Amino acid sequence: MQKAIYQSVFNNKVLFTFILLILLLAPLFLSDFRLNLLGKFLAFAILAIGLDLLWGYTGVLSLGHGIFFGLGAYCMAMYLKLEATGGKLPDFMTWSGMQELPLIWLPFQYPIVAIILGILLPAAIAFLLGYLTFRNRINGVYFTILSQALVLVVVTLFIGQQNITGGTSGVTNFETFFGFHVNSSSTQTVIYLITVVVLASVFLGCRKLVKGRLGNVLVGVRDGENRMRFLGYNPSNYKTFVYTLSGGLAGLAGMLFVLQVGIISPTMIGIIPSIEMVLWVALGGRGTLIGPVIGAVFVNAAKTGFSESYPEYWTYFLGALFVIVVVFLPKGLMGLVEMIQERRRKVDVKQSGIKESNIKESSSVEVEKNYS
Amino acid sequence: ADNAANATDPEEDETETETEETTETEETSSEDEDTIKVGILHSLSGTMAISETSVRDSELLAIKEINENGGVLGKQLEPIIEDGASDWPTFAEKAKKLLQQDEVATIFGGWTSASRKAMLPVVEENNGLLWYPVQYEGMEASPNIFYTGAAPNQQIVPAVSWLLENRGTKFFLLGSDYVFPRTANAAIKAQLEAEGGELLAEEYTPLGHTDYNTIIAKIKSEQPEVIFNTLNGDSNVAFFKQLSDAGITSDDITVLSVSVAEEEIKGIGADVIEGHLTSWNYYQTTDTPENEEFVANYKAEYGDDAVTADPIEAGYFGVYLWAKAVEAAGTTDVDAVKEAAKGIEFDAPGGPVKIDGDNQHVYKTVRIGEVRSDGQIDELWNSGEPLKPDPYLEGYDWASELSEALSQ
Amino acid sequence: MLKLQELEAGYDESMVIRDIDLQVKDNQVVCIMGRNGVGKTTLLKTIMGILPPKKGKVIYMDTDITKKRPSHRAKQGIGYVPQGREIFPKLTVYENLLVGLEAGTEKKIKEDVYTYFPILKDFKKRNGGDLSGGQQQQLAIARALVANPSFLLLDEPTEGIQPNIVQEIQEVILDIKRTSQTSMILVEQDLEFVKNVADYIYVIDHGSVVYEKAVDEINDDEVYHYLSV
Amino acid sequence: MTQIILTLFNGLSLGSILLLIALGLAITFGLMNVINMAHGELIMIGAYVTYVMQNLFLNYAPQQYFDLYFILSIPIALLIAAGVGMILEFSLIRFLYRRPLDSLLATWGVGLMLQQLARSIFGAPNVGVQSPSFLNGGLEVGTLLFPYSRLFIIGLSIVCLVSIYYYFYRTSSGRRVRAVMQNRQMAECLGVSTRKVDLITFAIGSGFAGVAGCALTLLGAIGPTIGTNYIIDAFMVVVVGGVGALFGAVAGALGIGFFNTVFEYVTNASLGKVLIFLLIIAFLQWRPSGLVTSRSRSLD
Amino acid sequence: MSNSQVLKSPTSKSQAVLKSKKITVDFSGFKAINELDFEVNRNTVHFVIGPNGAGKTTLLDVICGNARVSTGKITFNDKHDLTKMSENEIVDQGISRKFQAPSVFHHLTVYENLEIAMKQKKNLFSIIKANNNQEDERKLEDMLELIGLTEEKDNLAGSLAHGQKQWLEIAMVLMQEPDLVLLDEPIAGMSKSERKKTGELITKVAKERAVLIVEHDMDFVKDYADVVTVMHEGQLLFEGSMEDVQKDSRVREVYLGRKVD
Ligand SMILES: Nc1ncnc2c1ncn2[C@@H]1O[C@H](COP(=O)(O)OP(=O)(O)OP(=O)(O)O)[C@@H](O)[C@H]1O
Ligand SMILES: Nc1ncnc2c1ncn2[C@@H]1O[C@H](COP(=O)(O)OP(=O)(O)OP(=O)(O)O)[C@@H](O)[C@H]1O
Ligand SMILES: NC(N)=O
Ligand SMILES: [Mg+2]
Ligand SMILES: [Mg+2]
Repeated sequence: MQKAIYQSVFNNKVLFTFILLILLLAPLFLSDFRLNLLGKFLAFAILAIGLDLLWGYTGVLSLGHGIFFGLGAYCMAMYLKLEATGGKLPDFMTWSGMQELPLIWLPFQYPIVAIILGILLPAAIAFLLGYLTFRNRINGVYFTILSQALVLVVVTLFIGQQNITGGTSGVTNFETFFGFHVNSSSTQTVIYLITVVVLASVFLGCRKLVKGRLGNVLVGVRDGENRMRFLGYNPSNYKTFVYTLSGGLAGLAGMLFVLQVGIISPTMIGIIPSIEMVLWVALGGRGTLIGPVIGAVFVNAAKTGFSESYPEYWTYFLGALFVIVVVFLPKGLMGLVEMIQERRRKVDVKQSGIKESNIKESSSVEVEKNYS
Repeated sequence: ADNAANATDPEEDETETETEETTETEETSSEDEDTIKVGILHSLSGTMAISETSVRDSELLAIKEINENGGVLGKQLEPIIEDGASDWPTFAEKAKKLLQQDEVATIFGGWTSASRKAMLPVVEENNGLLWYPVQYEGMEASPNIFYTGAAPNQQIVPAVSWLLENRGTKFFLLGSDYVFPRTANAAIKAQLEAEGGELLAEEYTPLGHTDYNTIIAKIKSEQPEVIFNTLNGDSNVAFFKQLSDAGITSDDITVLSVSVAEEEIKGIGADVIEGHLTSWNYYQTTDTPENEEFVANYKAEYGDDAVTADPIEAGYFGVYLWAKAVEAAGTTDVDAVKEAAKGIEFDAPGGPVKIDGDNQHVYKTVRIGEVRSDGQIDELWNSGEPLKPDPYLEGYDWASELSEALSQ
Repeated sequence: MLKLQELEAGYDESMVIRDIDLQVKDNQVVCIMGRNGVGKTTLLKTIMGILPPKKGKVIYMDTDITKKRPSHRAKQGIGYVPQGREIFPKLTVYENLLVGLEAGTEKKIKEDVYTYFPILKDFKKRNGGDLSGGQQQQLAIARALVANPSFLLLDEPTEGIQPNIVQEIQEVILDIKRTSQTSMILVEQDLEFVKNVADYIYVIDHGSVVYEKAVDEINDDEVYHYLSV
Repeated sequence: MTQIILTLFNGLSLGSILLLIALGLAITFGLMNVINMAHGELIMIGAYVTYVMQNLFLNYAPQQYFDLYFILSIPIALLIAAGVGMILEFSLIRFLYRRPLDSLLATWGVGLMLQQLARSIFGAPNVGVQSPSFLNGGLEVGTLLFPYSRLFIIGLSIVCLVSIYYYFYRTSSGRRVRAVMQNRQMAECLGVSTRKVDLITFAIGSGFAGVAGCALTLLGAIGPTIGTNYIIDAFMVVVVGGVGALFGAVAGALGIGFFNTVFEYVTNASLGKVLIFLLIIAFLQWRPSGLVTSRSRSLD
Repeated sequence: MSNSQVLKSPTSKSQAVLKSKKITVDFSGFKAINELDFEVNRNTVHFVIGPNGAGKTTLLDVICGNARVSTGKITFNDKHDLTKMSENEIVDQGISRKFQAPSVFHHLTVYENLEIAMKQKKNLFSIIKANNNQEDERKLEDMLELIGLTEEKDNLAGSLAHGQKQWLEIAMVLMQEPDLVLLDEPIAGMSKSERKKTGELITKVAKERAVLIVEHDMDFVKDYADVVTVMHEGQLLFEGSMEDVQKDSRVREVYLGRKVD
């Protein structure tokens, strides 16, 4: 309908291709360091897409995505570490008095296994937790807080089992990836490009998913879980599925993160980063898929920028950003775009003389009713 | 009309962020002839800020003093401050930024071993320099790091021996759950066995743990003579307050801490830790002319309430050691500076220090002290001379198994 | 008692009430009729102050209350029985009634409400949310009555109530009008009911008044004409 | 035997601390449905107030009155935290009543800023507060020693609990609060000034965070991040107890406190935390919406 | 309960699609439904009336799984015991309910609302693959036509007027092609003409299935009821045709009052 006018501008393949092209060409005009940062942000963006599926579309807010991210990251880190030590015991194990490689490290000698587990493991944990909670209709705030407690527990475990996990320090000091020197500029460029491609595929895949009937069912679950039951759906299955999927995506993001940052530690999977992840989605605009991508890049760029320019004051900026976005941009940056479009559209509508009563839009309706 | 997904792609915004990225890149440092950039990388936010901000302060003080005295190689030092935010990957990122983007001559930074381990591959990769100012667990000697805090043989090992001799043989090991306490305790256990001590129990609590009731109950039932305390940060406050509440004083059990210095005592409250012991290389009360001046300058800069402490001192003299090495090398080139740094000496506030060319640690004097009611620490014993750093504890038979395993 | 002047109101961009002029005299029951969705509830919300009007004035007892908050209006004696009951689900029936007292000067709950709706006395201690639909509706009416309002807004008060109690409610309305000199605006679908209690009726369509007359002069067919498309 | 009594006491003691922290949350979160992540920073404010009071007494009051500082700190911490709560409510929370998950994010941002503010004002390092002398030592019963500070906190949490209960369930002002929380618009239409109620309720919840902060100075570190150490546990207490149920919070606090102590005693502090979480998950399998649930018919 | 003979009209020979046996619903001591025996037959419009709080809504609740019985059994099509099933399983059996407050999905279009309601495999994997065939599209278009929302099909349901939402919701119930439709006060707040339209729709729908309606509007009941059950205090007070109901003195006393005749 009315949207058609703007679809040609905002929602077309040309633009998507254009952005993709810029990202693919970025290595030509960014310094190694900045490219590396951008790559990290794009890895975050993958996680943000998964989180948006869960929160924006399904109405489930997880404050525990750090651990899925972390699981993926640790899987990759374990492989990298074993590559670096040539299969020998990593240093932190020796300090902790280990004699030989613990069993759970063994599969990670093989990169393919590590990559597969990096997605499957977080997905499996998400599935388990999702199954146990959603099945019992533990919803809204309860789930959110549980997911947060889960972070606390997993982090405590990771720190406590330092003979296996490297404890607080995490795992770092890598050498090679598939035989290539992991920190060299060319390897990093390739990893960056892989990240871009993965992000694009994840985006397109998720988009296809939500454009189909599944997307509508998820919105239904979000806005009226009970109502969906009486339409014959079992909402807990859908929630568990999306939770699992987004857990897997978070793991994928974690792997790409480690490859580019060269370290994973519990600080990266704890409560604070988990909350920040949600902010990416909120700031970009939830329920839009593209918004969270923008949000992840924007928030992290802002964080980096602020903290480089104002190391003493950047937390003020970050805090203020949270507040401002939530209060003034409840629909995030995408909401802003929508508003601008709407305004332009209204002008057009007036010009083309469509009856105004036809364009009462969703904005007037209470969205949040079932969010909690 | 697929309003279901609201999928209007404003990829416009992404391009905006994109441009921001690029412009930032363009600001890349151009070699400035008049100054030498040095990086300062500590946690200014998050849980570690309680400790690290003071180290940053002392490093800035040293830089200021050096600049006032004409700088290094005739150039002024320009500190570039970054926040590690108590997050190790951030330490890695910021270290990379300082080295690649700002092209600093060296970095002074870190506190926790985790932050050091995060920066290590970055400084090695980029052939940078890092001056790390905190006592730690040893078992490391990176060619790109200078360790100005104590190695275990300059703090922990002598403390254990001293305790065995003076306070009793029954030990209770209490630490925060991370690499420093765990590794330190592994060494202590070996040492106790070798020197006739008795290990009653070994307990770890998560960083930030606040309730020590249960631990204290365990202490009461174990009845140790000595508690060797490797707790870090906030936990020390909770532990000492609750220990005192439980009616246990230094007369009953001696607690010796290796991560509690004057600054931490301010937060703990001297009344509850009075009489307990610490092991360090420096106290604010250390009686040297250099220290008198240092304390005075530090207070002049940061207020009369400010106290100095071992890591603060180590951060401070680290800057001087680097400056001397640069002067000696005549350049800030990393390899040249490293070469020149071998054997360099400096009269630090805590006594003379000297860089050990073998492992880039520092010769330091060990001092065991007792906390006074005003929160200052009285020295009970010192090693008499600066001890050679021995990060792998190679000089101790009982540690052979440990160090063998570590040298692979 | 109450005067609406050129009132316009709506939600965000959609205008629901357009240019309504309306008047309620002292001790008069005015009834508003109209098909679904024409804006009856919206009009009452605007009078109560829940919805800020975009234009026009609400004048109550000769003062302009257009900008006043709902709580202020309640304290001025306007009582409201909303469509959809709006019971406090986790307060007991008794507590629900006590909250009703907030607007008035009474300190205690009058016995008459229990006489009107005996079920409320039986279920005094039960949570409001556990009542059946009709019981909640009765509670909502009682809650508005305890404060002795001088002006009552009733939005489909008989919806979901069993027939014999609907008759009761007719009596109650007439009773209140008689004994407490209360004026009322009543939204109602049932013309019979309206004819029994109202003095004057307005029919609304597309947010505007399309028909108004004193009840004793109305012609059923005319009304039905406006009520069906 | 003594070991059992000691463990029980320690459990009770930990439980009372959790309760004291969770009480404020039970109001702002349980009752008002605002997920206030800055609650921890309100606790921090209470703690710093105590610190400032101590310093004022040290510098300006005669030595013999020094201990009074702590007694005075409690009401003052309550008032100041309540004041900050009011500012917070007025400037931010009131826009977010319908969006609990958004309130979480925004208040998290506020928390970040308050932490940094504390760093700017008091410096990043921890500050020390000396316990009043009458709370030093403990009550000796046979071989057992019950520290006065712990007993004091148990007492304080009971006092707070009772006053909160009385206020919300026995006064008309409390009833107004509950009405507003259940249906803001309707309460307004019945003559309740909801803005005032919101403001006051949030202030009360915040005030009790201040009291908790004051009490925490007896036990642990006072620094910018003091709140973050406790906040998750406090939320768990409210969740286990059942959102919106005061007595649930009591049961939740004591339960978590007790089991935590036992688990920690038989294993260690890290594993204890893990076990507690598993227990909570298991518990919620059995009671999905907390200990005390007030079922209400849900017509979609 | 002895009246149960009266209701069986000769056309629908004891084809009970739904049978409840001695069901009791207990709300912490209060029995909202008390040992109720109750049947609904195929192809009937079956009304349940009774005083406020009689347990009518609760009855619908237990049938569709929104509330649980403490004792008793409800069988559907003589096979399954509904009291053991989850809500969505009950829907799968062929029972759909319209709730009192219209609850359509505001953020989906009218068309999408119908689409997710449509009879189809509602498990995760079928939904991921779901695609409309021509048959489906025809059904959707027909339904839009029937409720008169063809024009609005691409508008968000949130922008519909109250009445239109009600209609949409009824349509969603019908899209599930259930054997038994449950309606709770479907015409509440509707004007006379709209009531008529709804009544006609219900009659049409009942040709292929049973419809169970709770309602207080006696005129409406009179016009469209095949069978009327009167409940009182959780039990069956009377069952029969509307005429019989109106004649019954107990019903008049507890429910209808003096006027209705
Ligand atoms: N919160 C809202 N946001 C947007 N539009 C609304 C809202 N509430 C009602 N509307 C719209 O306003 C119009 C008038 O609604 P209103 O509830 O006033 O009608 P009504 O005359 O009371 O109808 P009914 O007889 O069904 O109660 C309808 O088109 C409805 O869709
Ligand atoms: N959760 C509950 N707790 C306690 N009592 C309840 C609960 N739910 C319902 N009741 C009681 O059960 C009885 C039956 O309620 P129900 O809603 O079935 O009545 P109804 O016949 O639909 O009445 P109405 O015509 O008013 O809608 C009522 O007295 C109600 O108060
Ligand atoms: N090196 C330390 N104390 O972590
Ligand atoms: Mg209405
Ligand atoms: Mg009902």
